[in-house]
Amino acid sequence: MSLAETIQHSGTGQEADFRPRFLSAYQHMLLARVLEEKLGALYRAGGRIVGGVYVGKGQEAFSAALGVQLQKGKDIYGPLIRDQAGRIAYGEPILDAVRTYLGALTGPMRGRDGNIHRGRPQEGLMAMISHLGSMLSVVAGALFARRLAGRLGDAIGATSIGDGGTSTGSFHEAMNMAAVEKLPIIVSVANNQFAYSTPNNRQFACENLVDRAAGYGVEGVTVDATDLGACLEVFQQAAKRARAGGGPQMIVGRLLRLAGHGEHDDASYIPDTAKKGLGARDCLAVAEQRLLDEGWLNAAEVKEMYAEARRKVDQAVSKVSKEPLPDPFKENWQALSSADLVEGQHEA
Amino acid sequence: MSLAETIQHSGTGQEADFRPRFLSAYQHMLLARVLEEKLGALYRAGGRIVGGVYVGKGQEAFSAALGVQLQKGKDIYGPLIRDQAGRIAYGEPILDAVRTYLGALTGPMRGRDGNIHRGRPQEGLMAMISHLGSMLSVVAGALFARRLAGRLGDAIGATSIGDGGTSTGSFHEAMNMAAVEKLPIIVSVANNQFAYSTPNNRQFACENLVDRAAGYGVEGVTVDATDLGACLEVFQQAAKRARAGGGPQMIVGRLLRLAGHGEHDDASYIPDTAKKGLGARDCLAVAEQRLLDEGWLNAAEVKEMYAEARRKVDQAVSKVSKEPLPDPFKENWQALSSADLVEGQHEA
Amino acid sequence: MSITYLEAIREAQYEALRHDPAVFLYGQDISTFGGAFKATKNLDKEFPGRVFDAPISEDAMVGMAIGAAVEGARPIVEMQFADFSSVGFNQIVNQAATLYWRTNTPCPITIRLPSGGTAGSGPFHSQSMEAIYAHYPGLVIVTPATVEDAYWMLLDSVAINDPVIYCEHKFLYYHLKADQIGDRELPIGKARIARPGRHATIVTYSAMVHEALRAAEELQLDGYQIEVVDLRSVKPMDTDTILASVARTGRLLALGEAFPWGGVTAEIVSRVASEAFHLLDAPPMRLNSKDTPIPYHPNLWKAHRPTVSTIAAALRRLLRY
Amino acid sequence: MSITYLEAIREAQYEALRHDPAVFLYGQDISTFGGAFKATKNLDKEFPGRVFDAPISEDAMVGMAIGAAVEGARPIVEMQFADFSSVGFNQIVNQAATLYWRTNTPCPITIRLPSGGTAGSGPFHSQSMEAIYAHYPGLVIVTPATVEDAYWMLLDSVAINDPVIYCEHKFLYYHLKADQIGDRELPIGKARIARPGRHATIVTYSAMVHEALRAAEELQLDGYQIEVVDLRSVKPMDTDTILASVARTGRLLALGEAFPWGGVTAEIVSRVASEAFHLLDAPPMRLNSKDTPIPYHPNLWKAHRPTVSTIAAALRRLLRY
Ligand SMILES: Cc1ncc(C[n+]2csc(CCOP(=O)(O)OP(=O)(O)O)c2C)c(N)n1
Ligand SMILES: Cc1ncc(C[n+]2csc(CCOP(=O)(O)OP(=O)(O)O)c2C)c(N)n1
Ligand SMILES: [Mg+2]
Ligand SMILES: [Mg+2]
Repeated sequence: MSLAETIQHSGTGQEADFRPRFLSAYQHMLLARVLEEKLGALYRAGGRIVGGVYVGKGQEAFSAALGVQLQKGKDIYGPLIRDQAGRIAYGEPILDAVRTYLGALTGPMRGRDGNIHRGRPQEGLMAMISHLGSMLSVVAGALFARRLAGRLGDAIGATSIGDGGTSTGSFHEAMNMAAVEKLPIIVSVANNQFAYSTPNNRQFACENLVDRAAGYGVEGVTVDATDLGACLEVFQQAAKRARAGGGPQMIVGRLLRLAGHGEHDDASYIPDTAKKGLGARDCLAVAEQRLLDEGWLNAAEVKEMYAEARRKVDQAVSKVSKEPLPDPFKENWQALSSADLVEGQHEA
Repeated sequence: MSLAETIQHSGTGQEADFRPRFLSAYQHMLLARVLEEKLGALYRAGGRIVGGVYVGKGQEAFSAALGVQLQKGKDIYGPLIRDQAGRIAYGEPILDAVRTYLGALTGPMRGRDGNIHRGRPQEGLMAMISHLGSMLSVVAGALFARRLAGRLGDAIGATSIGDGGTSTGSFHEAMNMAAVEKLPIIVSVANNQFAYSTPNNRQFACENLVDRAAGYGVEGVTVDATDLGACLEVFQQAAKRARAGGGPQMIVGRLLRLAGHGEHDDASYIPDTAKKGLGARDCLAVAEQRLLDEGWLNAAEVKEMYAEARRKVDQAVSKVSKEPLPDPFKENWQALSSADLVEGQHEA
Repeated sequence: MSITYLEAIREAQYEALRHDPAVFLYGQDISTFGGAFKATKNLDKEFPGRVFDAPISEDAMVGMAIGAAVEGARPIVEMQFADFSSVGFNQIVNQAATLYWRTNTPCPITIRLPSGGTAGSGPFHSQSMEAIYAHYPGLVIVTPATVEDAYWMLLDSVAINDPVIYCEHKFLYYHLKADQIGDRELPIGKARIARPGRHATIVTYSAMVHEALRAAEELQLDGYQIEVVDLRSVKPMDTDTILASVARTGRLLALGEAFPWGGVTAEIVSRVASEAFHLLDAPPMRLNSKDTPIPYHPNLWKAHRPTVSTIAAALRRLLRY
Repeated sequence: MSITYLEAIREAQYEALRHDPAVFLYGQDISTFGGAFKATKNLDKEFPGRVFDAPISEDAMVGMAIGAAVEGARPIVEMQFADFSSVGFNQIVNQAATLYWRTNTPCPITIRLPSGGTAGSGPFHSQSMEAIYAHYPGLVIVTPATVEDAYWMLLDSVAINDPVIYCEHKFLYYHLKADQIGDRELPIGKARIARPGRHATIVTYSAMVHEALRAAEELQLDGYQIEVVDLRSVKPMDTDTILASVARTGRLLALGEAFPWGGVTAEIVSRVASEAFHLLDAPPMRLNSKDTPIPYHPNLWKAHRPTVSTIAAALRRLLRY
């Protein structure tokens, strides 16, 4: 098996479909950014959003580049904290995000769970639990079952983890298991230099997290996650290898978290050195610049895209604002799907 | 940091102290082998030993070579399933083994725990719990505390794991933590090709478990674990590096388990190919041959060593056989050291 | 011809695999080797490609079973010992148990826990974890005490569209036998009157059912008729059957092998005290193991868990009242 | 000047670090950042080299603390949320809890669990795990309900030579205040009469103590005097104080925020029913959360846990009896 190689240069654009993929990924990134800015504003305004807001600012390129490789209804996706762009690229309607953040009864989580803890497992979109590292084995199991049933075809799975999440035993066990079973899965590792406030040097001691790929016996690639072109190329190749039976693909992205851990966090602990580093480039601005340089879009068109995204987001928010919230008296308080096995409560 | 290198050739014997180290290690191996054969016999005879017997046959060289690097009263050791030889080399009296296997009240575990689940933590010898992978963080924590208290000096810690144990999340978390803290610890990974009945190809997908060292950012070395000379050299160098502040040292030994998982297991699942492979050499026979070839011992001396070992073992067993067993009515049924916080039982 | 408790578990897995292509088995050493206790013996040959050896990764084992269930599979996961499910704990209580309630996605997985004490097994190969799992919403916890229940309740567990923790008692594996497996008698959720009586009720489950029956025999010599209720599943717990029995006898001893703080016996006693206070002619009693880890040496182990004699003594106290 | 429950936890850690060089802190984001809730704010500056950021490795965090304790250290481990201790579970219940009994080696570690529900926190940032840990031999489980207890019981926990699970309730962090920390009043293991009464006893702990007190206020308007017992530690549980209270009132409501199956309320009710049956003038009652994961949206969350009104309603049923 080939050892970890590094691709730093941007997508060449050789492939015929590079431009349209770049454009659509850019649109997903942009919509994610606008949506999360709105959610942040609602959070700061107070009242409407209870609990936290966790945004993927700076991570949109890495996330979207994976998302565009996945085909909803065919591939399985287990997004994590900072994957709003990937979710949109995969095909999750932004209404799912808004409804879950606002706790609307109409959303996939029906107010039972919130914010990033959402999904539609039966449609291939896993709903993360909070415990980091624990989604990888679930995505792997879904692929395993399909292969067993003979209906995997060339479908793949994908999931994300952060630099901090790689320290969990759960992630290790699942990565090793996926490798043993040679499952077609892309594992994107976003090294945004911090786990909440904890810097890399308190999280791991290897030079590059991609050094772990060889230890699992899987392909490993590093990419500049602020460069959409590079991300598109890396994930496209990884998807190709996975669909062709190449087994798990570990993609490590280098970037910086451009927001607080959550909107409650001013991230004052991030040193200027990190903010001035290469990873600190805003992937959205970088992608925008390239669009203009390549002449794929002009300033007016970009401006219109923002306006369009804002319209979509505002529509979604105002629509959801009118939707019903959960009502404890109408709620079906049953944790089991087998109604006959549900216990009454023994209070008297 | 240097990547994983491989040392296959046998110890050169250049070092002045090589011969005495080889000799003492050999004696530890031999005593371990004789002791475990006796324990196996007692088990098969029935009655005396309740529960299982787990032997290190084939692993004595790898285990003893680590043990002789450790200084009791100074270094910390967390042995595992197949470390009888290492325990003896470290300085655990064989009485501790016999008393624990027979459940004698006089042993370190006082009949409360048995067989390989023994130790004297306050003297630097950790008592393994069964859950694989969970001792590494404990040994690491002991070193961490000593360093914090400014009394670590050039002491080191050491612990063992098997090929199967490397799949546990617990092992991964502890390995990563030890690397982040750059603790002076030797982690010996005995790849004896099987985890109970499970072969390597169902356990991991990398070519060599030492490939994981780079992913943790630690030194990694592979050694032919059937070759005592090579093991002595590798562990001596690892101990030197660890004492000198080189951080965790991962040593992967290649061998074959020459016994059942436990004495209850005929290991019929081990294929002939494995039994004919290089790893299947009996490290004790190989060491013996070398002793004779080098003229360090003659056949008569070897014979006498066996006789001596048998005397020691028989003495220990007959001594322990006369010792008291635990008595439930005299037992102090308290799980807390704080007697004032122990609850009565609420049965009426 | 007779069949043991352990063989019944194997047979049930055979039937589950035969009847439903969605079923597969995942666990350490369960394929060629047939499992540490041989509960899956030959199943890999009888059902090629449906019985898989897992790495020593309990967290990933459970996680993968959950993902498989989302895709319509009905995996049976074997933990080599119940005690080791402690490292698969998070996936069980936070991923499997919450999946349906959070996402409306059924999670039909069965996790087999070889449970309970046997002589010489020590602190980490003897545990009974039913109370730990029963505390969490979203799980069904079954504790078969008979060969028939071992068989039928495992088949029922696989058929249930929710995560089931199947606690099989190692102490019963080999020496508990039945002539053959009769028809299914009760569904999961219903308790069984293992022995009818008039003077006192023992409510218990799993291996302790048999100790309770022996103690009942012993008290019969003194002219007492002790009713023994076998819970069969501790969650859901069949409160109605418990209350009906206490209504007959007026006296309750809740018996379990697990640790004394909390657990099944506390749930039994508090339900009866809350819901059938006036049916009690004497204070309800509990009998559990001692509040220490489970000892290795048989001398200690025998005294750590309830025995026929300690149960009989408790019954006498209860009857003397 | 006043001090919050959260500040008291910080102050206690300050004192522990100041008084005993063997104490150190280990947890995620607790150093420079001062912790997700700021419970260790500035302690890294006040005690350089004694407050460490941990990787996201709860199992290794606990294991390292155990090893450190073997070497004479007295570590305090902060779990970022109690819910995440599920992945450190094995080291807590099988390594820390068994160390003394197996090897005669004390294990003085304190594990801080930010526990309990707050609006909008959802299924994985709201859990109360005291019953899970209390089931295992070898652990002490404390559940402070007041600012003073938050302070003194944390200092006491660090001083105890056994593993202590310190359950601090996030709901009390900011808005529970005291003018200052008075003297230590009770040792761990003793319950406190939070409010004296004559007509019924509520036995509870942690944040529910305050809901119980409000419900007691409400019933005072109807002329009922409700006694509220704050357990302070759920293991050991101060049965004597509970029984003495029930002896005064003859009526018991066991109240807890955790899941309904098993848990602290079952242990309370079954101890009282077993040991003080004839002191009860009415069937003992329990009130817990609902048997589902803890919901995210406040509308659901408020109805999932016991509230002043559901507690008051339960008391009225109890008194009407
Ligand atoms: C097992 C576990 N421990 C602790 C936490 C609390 N927590 C939530 S996010 C986070 C930091 C994650 O950092 P990283 O994995 O790098 O992802 P990022 O936030 O940088 O995207 C922590 C510690 C958790 N969710 N799960
Ligand atoms: C977490 C955990 N799961 C399962 C077991 C049961 N078990 C005991 S030893 C063993 C095999 C260990 O294989 P390996 O690590 O290769 O060590 P070896 O026996 O070959 O020396 C297993 C599965 C365990 N002890 N711990
Ligand atoms: Mg990060
Ligand atoms: Mg092995």
